[in-house]
Amino acid sequence: MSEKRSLRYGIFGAMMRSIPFFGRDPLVAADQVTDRALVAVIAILTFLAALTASAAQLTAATAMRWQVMMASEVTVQLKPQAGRSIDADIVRASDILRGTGGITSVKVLRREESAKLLEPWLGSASSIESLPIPRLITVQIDTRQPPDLTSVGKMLSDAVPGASLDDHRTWTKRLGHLSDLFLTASFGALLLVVMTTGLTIVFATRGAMAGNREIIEVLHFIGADDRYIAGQFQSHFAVLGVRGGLLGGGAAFLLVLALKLSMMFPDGLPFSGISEMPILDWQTVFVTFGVIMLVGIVAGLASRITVYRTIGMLA
Amino acid sequence: MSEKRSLRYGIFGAMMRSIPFFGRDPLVAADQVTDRALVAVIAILTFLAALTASAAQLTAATAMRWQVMMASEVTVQLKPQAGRSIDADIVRASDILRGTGGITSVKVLRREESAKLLEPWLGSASSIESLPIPRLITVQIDTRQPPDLTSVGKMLSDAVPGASLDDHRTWTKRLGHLSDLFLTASFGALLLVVMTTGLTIVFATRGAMAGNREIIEVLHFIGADDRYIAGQFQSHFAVLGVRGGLLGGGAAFLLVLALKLSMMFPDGLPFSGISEMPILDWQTVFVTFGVIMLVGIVAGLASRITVYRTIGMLA
Amino acid sequence: MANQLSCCNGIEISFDPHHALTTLKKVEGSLQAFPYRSVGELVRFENVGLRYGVGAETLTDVSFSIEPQSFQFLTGASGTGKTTLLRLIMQALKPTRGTVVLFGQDTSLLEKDGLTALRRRMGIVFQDFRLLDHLTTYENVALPLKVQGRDEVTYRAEVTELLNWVGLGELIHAKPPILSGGEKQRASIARALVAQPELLLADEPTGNVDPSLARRLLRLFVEMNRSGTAILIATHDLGLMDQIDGARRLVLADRRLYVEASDV
Amino acid sequence: MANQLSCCNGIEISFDPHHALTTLKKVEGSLQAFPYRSVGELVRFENVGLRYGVGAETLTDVSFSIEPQSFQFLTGASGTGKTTLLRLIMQALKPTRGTVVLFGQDTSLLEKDGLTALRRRMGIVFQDFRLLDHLTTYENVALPLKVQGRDEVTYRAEVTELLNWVGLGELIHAKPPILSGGEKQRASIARALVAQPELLLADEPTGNVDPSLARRLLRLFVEMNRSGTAILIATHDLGLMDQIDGARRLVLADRRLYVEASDV
Ligand SMILES: Nc1ncnc2c1ncn2[C@@H]1O[C@H](COP(=O)(O)OP(=O)(O)OP(=O)(O)O)[C@@H](O)[C@H]1O
Ligand SMILES: Nc1ncnc2c1ncn2[C@@H]1O[C@H](COP(=O)(O)OP(=O)(O)OP(=O)(O)O)[C@@H](O)[C@H]1O
Ligand SMILES: [Mg+2]
Ligand SMILES: [Mg+2]
Repeated sequence: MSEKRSLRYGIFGAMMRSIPFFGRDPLVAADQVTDRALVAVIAILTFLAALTASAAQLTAATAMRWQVMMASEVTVQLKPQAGRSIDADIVRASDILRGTGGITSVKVLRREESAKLLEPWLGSASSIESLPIPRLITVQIDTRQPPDLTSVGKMLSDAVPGASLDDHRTWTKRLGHLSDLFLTASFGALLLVVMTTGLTIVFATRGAMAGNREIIEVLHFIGADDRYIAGQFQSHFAVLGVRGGLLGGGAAFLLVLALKLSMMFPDGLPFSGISEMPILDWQTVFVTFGVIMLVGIVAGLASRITVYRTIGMLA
Repeated sequence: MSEKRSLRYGIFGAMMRSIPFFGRDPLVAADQVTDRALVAVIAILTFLAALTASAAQLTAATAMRWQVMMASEVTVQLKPQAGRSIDADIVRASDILRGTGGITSVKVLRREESAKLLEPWLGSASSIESLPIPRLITVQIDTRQPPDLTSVGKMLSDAVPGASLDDHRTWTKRLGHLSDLFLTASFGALLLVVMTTGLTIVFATRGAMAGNREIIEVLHFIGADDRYIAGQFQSHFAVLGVRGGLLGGGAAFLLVLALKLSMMFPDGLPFSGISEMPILDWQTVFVTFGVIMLVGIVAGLASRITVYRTIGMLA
Repeated sequence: MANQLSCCNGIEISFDPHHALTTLKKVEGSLQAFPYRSVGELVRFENVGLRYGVGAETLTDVSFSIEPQSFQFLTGASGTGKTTLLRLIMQALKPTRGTVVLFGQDTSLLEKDGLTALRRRMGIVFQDFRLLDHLTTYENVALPLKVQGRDEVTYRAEVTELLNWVGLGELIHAKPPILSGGEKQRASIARALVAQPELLLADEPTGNVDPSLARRLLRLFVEMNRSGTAILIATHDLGLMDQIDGARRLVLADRRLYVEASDV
Repeated sequence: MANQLSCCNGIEISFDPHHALTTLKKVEGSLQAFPYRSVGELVRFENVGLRYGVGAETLTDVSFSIEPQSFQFLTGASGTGKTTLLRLIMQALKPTRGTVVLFGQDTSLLEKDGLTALRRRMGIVFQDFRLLDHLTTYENVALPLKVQGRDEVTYRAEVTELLNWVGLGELIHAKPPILSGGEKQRASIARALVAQPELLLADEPTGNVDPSLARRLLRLFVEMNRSGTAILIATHDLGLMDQIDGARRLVLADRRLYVEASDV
């Protein structure tokens, strides 16, 4: 007893007291069971929230990469036309492209390269020799000042019959749709989970205050004011919320790192694009700790507001 | 008072009493706030669990459909060979196929049909006329007793140079991998959520019993046995769990229906395969209510076990 | 309130808690305990010692017994262990040494089911009442019968009558938090008596009521005693003890129990 | 226990709860209330009526006042409204009609902060003690000083001394659930006195202690009264009231308050 008591005096005691919930005697009976339940529930909720947010961030990042890749490259296809020299057409088309502003490089694929791309559908090289293979030109675009692709396409097909420009628009759109959908769903899930966290804190705080109703009453009669009593509860649940948030968020962070690491290996999971990202980038950290902070802030606010509203009701 | 009291007598009263938590006087003080919090938390957990399970089921079903589709159909491709009549080759190949056991139908695509499939790569029909288009034969396989595709492929390429058999194996594998991954993740999430539910119930039950410790003590002194006291708690939390489960699961069910409905429309989301499924099939119902039942069972067990263990400790 | 006072002014009320055994009559001045016959002791302590935690013993070498239908007071200064002794009898505590025999059974060998059976033969008035706050007075008092699985129709009238007798007739549907101190105390006495136990343990049962009401409650105990219940009342109230002729006094002092012979 | 008993046998203990004002001396037989001077009333009730819920009024037309440094008993049968009257003074209840003036302030106009300030001038002994179960006896008793923001070093010795006086010196670190009934009561008395309030409200403060300890506690009240505290004790105990000469008696009966002139 006396050793424990001595903690409260001296420099060490003062230090301890300056840390919330250390060396302070709580006037409020903390219910161990409920506290642990609260931390567990909030940890799991934060875990789910952080995973969702990370997945959303990864999806968004991947989708963006793809979109940038797609937007920075267009393909021009020249179909062999009866009665025309495809090689002349290629020269003409690439000249037009080189003369257009906003295009950084024009690369003509050799016949074999084009054939290679068609191989899955037309069979292996040996039999393809005789076919009038369509030829491809890949065009790098300056994404800062891109050319008007529609007019470029028109120009090309006017000048060279059989030339067509594929700007991957359909794919870009489709991908954009998908990632938007996923982002919306993730955001909804995140919102739901954070709301649940807030709700859980509100209920826990109210429950604790209802359970401590008589103590609050006695404290009032003894001459304690609302601020004093509120102080006994307020930080308690905020701290529990933050603790749960850190636990769950930390676990999620580690899991995300582990998953990313597993994708590094050749036998890994079939997500192209993701595996090219760094394992530990500031976005992952930012997203995870953003979620943890969000949970902490929601927990703090929920507990503070609830404490003041409930004290008013109990008095 | 007297009206409320009259509920307990007569046929109606007896009926009410036979339903758990209706017309029974609980000896245990139920904490409204905690109860509502518990229902809310479990509802949200079940909601997430049911959504996860539904997504997993949809994925699995879609993947299976695709796999079945892929496994039940193989494609034979005949590349035009210099100096050979492709039409004769087609007849020869289809004769071989028809003569093989385990093949239910052999369909030769007409030239235009084959060309149509190549259109995205080779351009529209007008320019394709002149090309020696590879021809396709689609082969339906009896999935109950499938032929040995490797030897069929060998036989074909031996008999008809330029013929090759594509059994979509790479795609099937890849798809299988992806859906397995997703199923594992979903199953993990489901497990986590159900565990959380159980944990929440355990904590809530223990909290309530700790809060009612004095009541339990008094009941013991008054001559109540453990069975009687346990009965006061046990079903209470099981019922709360089931209620939360029904709420959350029901919401998830409606959301899944709404999502599926939204995919019906042409502007809908780009999931081919899903949109072909019926809106309300027994699987969706089964999965959702499976999750609800799982939650209910976990809640019941968690509360029952906790009650008996805690009574032992309190006595 | 007027009603409650008036019911203490000596009006005859007949009260039938169980099988129409008891009729309370106005007994002025000299209440008398039922002279007991020895038909096997209800409680026997043999050299019982009790130590809370690690300190000195709170009770040392306590030996005594309670006969069926006997009437005794337990007294001693505050903190001498009256409540502790009662808790040893009601099996809320196990003795650190010595033997406690209850209804002929050695309690150290008792199983859980056996314990419940024994407890149903005792009625307890706690010093701090221990009513269940969320149940009405009626439900609180009826609780011992209810937990035995009895149907409400079989005991409703009895419970109501008993509540009337202790002056809580108007507060049947009130819950403990709104009862006055004395009202709570009376409800807890009614709860202890309602099942007509063989042994009644009452801890300071009149600390919160006025002297005339205390007399009235004492009369209830005497009537219960006449109808066959052994009574043990822990109290500080000398006036109360003087009202019963022929009651034994158990006195706790210096951790030991001194039994004064009953003056019958 | 022996220690607690011995401290009631008239040994002189000096107790300095706040500023070394009080020295308790052995006063045999005739304790005497401090003759009060009128320096503005602490409490004034004017035609106060109180109705709980929708029933009849529990208190009707209650008018009285409490002077500084006065000493009075409040008595009446169980359920007549003693606790209710105290709760009106301590602002746990608002009167249904009439005016309650506290320390010169009309309480119907009181803001929340003003209420806290008033409550710090009162000490309350609750009939059901209301100690905080998770704090030690010491912490419970020190609570009124702690919530006022005082540093523990300034009151530690005082609190310990007060606890010794009420016979809880050995139970400083014990928590209420393991205290006996009388020990809880004494702790709650110590808590009410520790901040040397101007007004002490005590509800049945000796219901759970033996007569000699009751006398000792009464002496404490008298000394507090001498050092400037007005005392209002609600009790059923006629013996207790007879021990103080010059104490006023407020009697509740039939919902009304009758003030007996003090016999000084
Ligand atoms: N659970 C416990 N742990 C430790 N000490 C205890 C416990 N319960 C009681 N005590 C101590 O044992 C002593 C006897 O307590 P008990 O309640 O039996 O006294 P009592 O005679 O009933 O007193 P009172 O008349 O004040 O009710 C007291 O000093 C008390 O502090
Ligand atoms: N909150 C409440 N609601 C309704 N009725 C109440 C409430 N509190 C007390 N009463 C009733 O008011 C009456 C007076 O109660 P009070 O506690 O003031 O009595 P008391 O004089 O202190 O009695 P005792 O001596 O038994 O403690 C009682 O009949 C009680 O049932
Ligand atoms: Mg006791
Ligand atoms: Mg009272």
